[in-house]
Amino acid sequence: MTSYTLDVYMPVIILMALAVGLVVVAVFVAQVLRPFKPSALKEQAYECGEDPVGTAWSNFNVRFYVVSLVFIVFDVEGALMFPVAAIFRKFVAIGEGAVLVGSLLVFISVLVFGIIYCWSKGDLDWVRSFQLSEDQVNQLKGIEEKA
Amino acid sequence: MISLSSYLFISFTLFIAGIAVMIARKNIIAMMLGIELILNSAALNFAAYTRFINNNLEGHLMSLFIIVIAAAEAAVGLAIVIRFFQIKETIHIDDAAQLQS
Amino acid sequence: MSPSINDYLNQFEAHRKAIGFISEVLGFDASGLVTFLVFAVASFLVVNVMALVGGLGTYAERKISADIQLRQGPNRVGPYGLLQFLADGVKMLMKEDIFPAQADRTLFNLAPLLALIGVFATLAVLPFSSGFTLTNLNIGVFYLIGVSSLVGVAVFLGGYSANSKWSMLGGMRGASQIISYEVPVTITILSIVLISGGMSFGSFVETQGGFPHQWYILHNPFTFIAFFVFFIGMLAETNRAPFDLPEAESELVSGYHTEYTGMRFGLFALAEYIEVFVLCGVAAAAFLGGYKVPFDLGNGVVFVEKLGLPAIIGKNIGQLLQMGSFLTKTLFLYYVVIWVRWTFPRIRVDQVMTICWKYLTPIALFNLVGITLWVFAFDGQSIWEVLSHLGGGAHGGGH
Amino acid sequence: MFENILFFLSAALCIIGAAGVVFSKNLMHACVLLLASLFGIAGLYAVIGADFLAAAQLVIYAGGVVILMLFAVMLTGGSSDNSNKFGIEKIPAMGSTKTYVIAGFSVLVISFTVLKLMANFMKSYTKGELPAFSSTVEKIGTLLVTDHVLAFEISSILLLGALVGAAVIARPRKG
Repeated sequence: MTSYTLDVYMPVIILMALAVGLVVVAVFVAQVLRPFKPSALKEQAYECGEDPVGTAWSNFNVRFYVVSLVFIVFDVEGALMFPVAAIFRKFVAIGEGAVLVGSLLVFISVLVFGIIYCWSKGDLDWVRSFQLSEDQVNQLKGIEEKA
Repeated sequence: MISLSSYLFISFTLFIAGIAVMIARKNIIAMMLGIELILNSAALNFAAYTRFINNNLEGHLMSLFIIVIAAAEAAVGLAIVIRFFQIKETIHIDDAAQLQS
Repeated sequence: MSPSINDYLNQFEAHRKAIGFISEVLGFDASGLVTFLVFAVASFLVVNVMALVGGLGTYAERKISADIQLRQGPNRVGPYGLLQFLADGVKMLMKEDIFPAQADRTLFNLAPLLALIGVFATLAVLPFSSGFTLTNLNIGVFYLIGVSSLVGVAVFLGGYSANSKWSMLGGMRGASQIISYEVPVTITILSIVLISGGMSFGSFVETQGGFPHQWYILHNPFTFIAFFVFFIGMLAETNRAPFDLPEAESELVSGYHTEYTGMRFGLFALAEYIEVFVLCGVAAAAFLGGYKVPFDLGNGVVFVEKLGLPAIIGKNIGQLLQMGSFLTKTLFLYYVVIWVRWTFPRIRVDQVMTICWKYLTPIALFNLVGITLWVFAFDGQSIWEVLSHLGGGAHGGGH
Repeated sequence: MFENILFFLSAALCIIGAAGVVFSKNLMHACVLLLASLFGIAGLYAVIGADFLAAAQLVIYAGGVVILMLFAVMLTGGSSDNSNKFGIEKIPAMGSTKTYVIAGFSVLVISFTVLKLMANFMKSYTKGELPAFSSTVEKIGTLLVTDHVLAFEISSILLLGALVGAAVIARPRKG
């Protein structure tokens, strides 16, 4: 286990500062160079030439949330498995690998249960297929026949 | 400058901020932001104590599990908020006054 | 491998002497200042090279697409149209900056900044060579995953803040696509961590060798699959075709940056191109041997012993060779990314989710289990070592 | 020197972000400010040598929880409305500056009194020379599979429960 100083984080801070600097400089230079003639028509949201209707900040389908839910569970489990994975080789080398294989496999299998559950319940389908009841099918058939 | 007390001060500030958010806001999601702040202040405390007192990393593990639990809490809590919104069409806390919809 | 570029320089006598001289002139211990300067100059260099790579990326993209579609491509500005990206940059600077009237101005300004911070911060751990790595963090690859997830937030905020329906749809799609594909990518990287026994890029590369059979892509059958899982996930995470649904021009106008004009749009594009390069670099370092050069030419011992060069020159020639090796692999992957974009048709949004959750993630999990068992059973040896042991064992048994 | 700079930047980001969450009216802005605060905390972890925790904070919060929050805000209409169904703006005594000032003072006074009282009972520790920073990844990994293996496995079951529960609750209903 090697020791280090906090200097190893210096490039991270410098690079973030460079990113901020680049944005500030680019926007500032652009402000000097570019024309500025705002008009109400320009500032409209683009809706293929039509006048925009309403706001875009409205409700969205809940499937976005379910996807991000599955994601966060996998994310957290990945974060927990990383340190265990990093020491795996060392434990194998001293002959204690079976313990780690066991705990990792249990961990992964619980994860697999989760994804199998979501799969079987259809949470992973982007387009959900709904099973229509018989009445609804008959109703639809009736509409078709009328037409 | 980097000492236990400065860490405890930051943790205290975060905790107070979280409490203030939870008291002052009436929006359920905003209250959950406050809960995240509170959990983070606790995790920061654990990490700071373990560094400045015995450095045996048990506190890091506690912080890690706090982060994990916070993620699980956020997932379930926000699912409840979304379900509540689907039923009541509002996420105001005062509208959550009934046990059953 | 040295922990950072500063430690690499510190092993040279000349560098230490320079620090001593500067300390004498300034009258205080200048080692901290020199460390800062080294890091600042190196970071600045890397950022500039990356901006150039991003610019040339747009040029290469057009030229290669033209090649594939039997067209000429840009050929007016500069020799072979090489300066086209500069012309584009100037054009973007001169364009009028339009704020949509109903937009959330704070977030509208913040979104490109977040994307750029997320992408630039990942450059800190990219291993260009064993010496020229800005910093070889212990948690390298985990840090990279964490920081690059800022791009997802930026895409979402960029879509949200414009308050336009096209942007909003693109932003939601983009964010959910980026986070979905993070799952197979993370699991694949986890399996590489299992083999290499460390989370830093240094340990990734140092445990591989210069020849293809020592690379992790050919380490065992599971890693061979894992590389393709990683590559597909990488395409989707950077919103490249065939996964460019967030910015699908035939469906969503231009996706999350529909309302962005001028320099802000340029910054988003720059972030995207650099991110492609960074992820290609990660793929090269994790699977294709990174900066390793065959015959151990990279450490420069050969040049010192055989050619009689001074140690400092021999070592730096080795570094240059390593950098060349890394850049060749990365740029080859970059070429493949562009090639894929102009070859495959775009897939539908439900297919994107199906591919991620029903194919890539189960395959990645299967790979993870397979690699765990492989490392456990064969003590981390590659398939070639195992085969040679088997052959040797059979031979020995015969006698 | 650099430690102090990193510490101050992180602490400032953290506290400003937290204050922003308190005072921001817009829910979207509050989420982004929370992200800033969590980034600051990651920096603070890095300052005390908890490198793995810092990265885990970035991965789980910046990548996961904040995106989840942003999605949830979007799914519930995007904006924060202050009035509830009954038309009451807010509980009258809850929002005034006076309340906060009094509450803040009382919290400070009480906490200082309590700390002062408890300081006698608490064992004082002698702060010696702190050990140098070393990679925490391997130690954490070893602890996770030796002393704390039960917590490690149970956390996976906790997450499975969270996934199943939240998916059941949030799943779109037919009709």
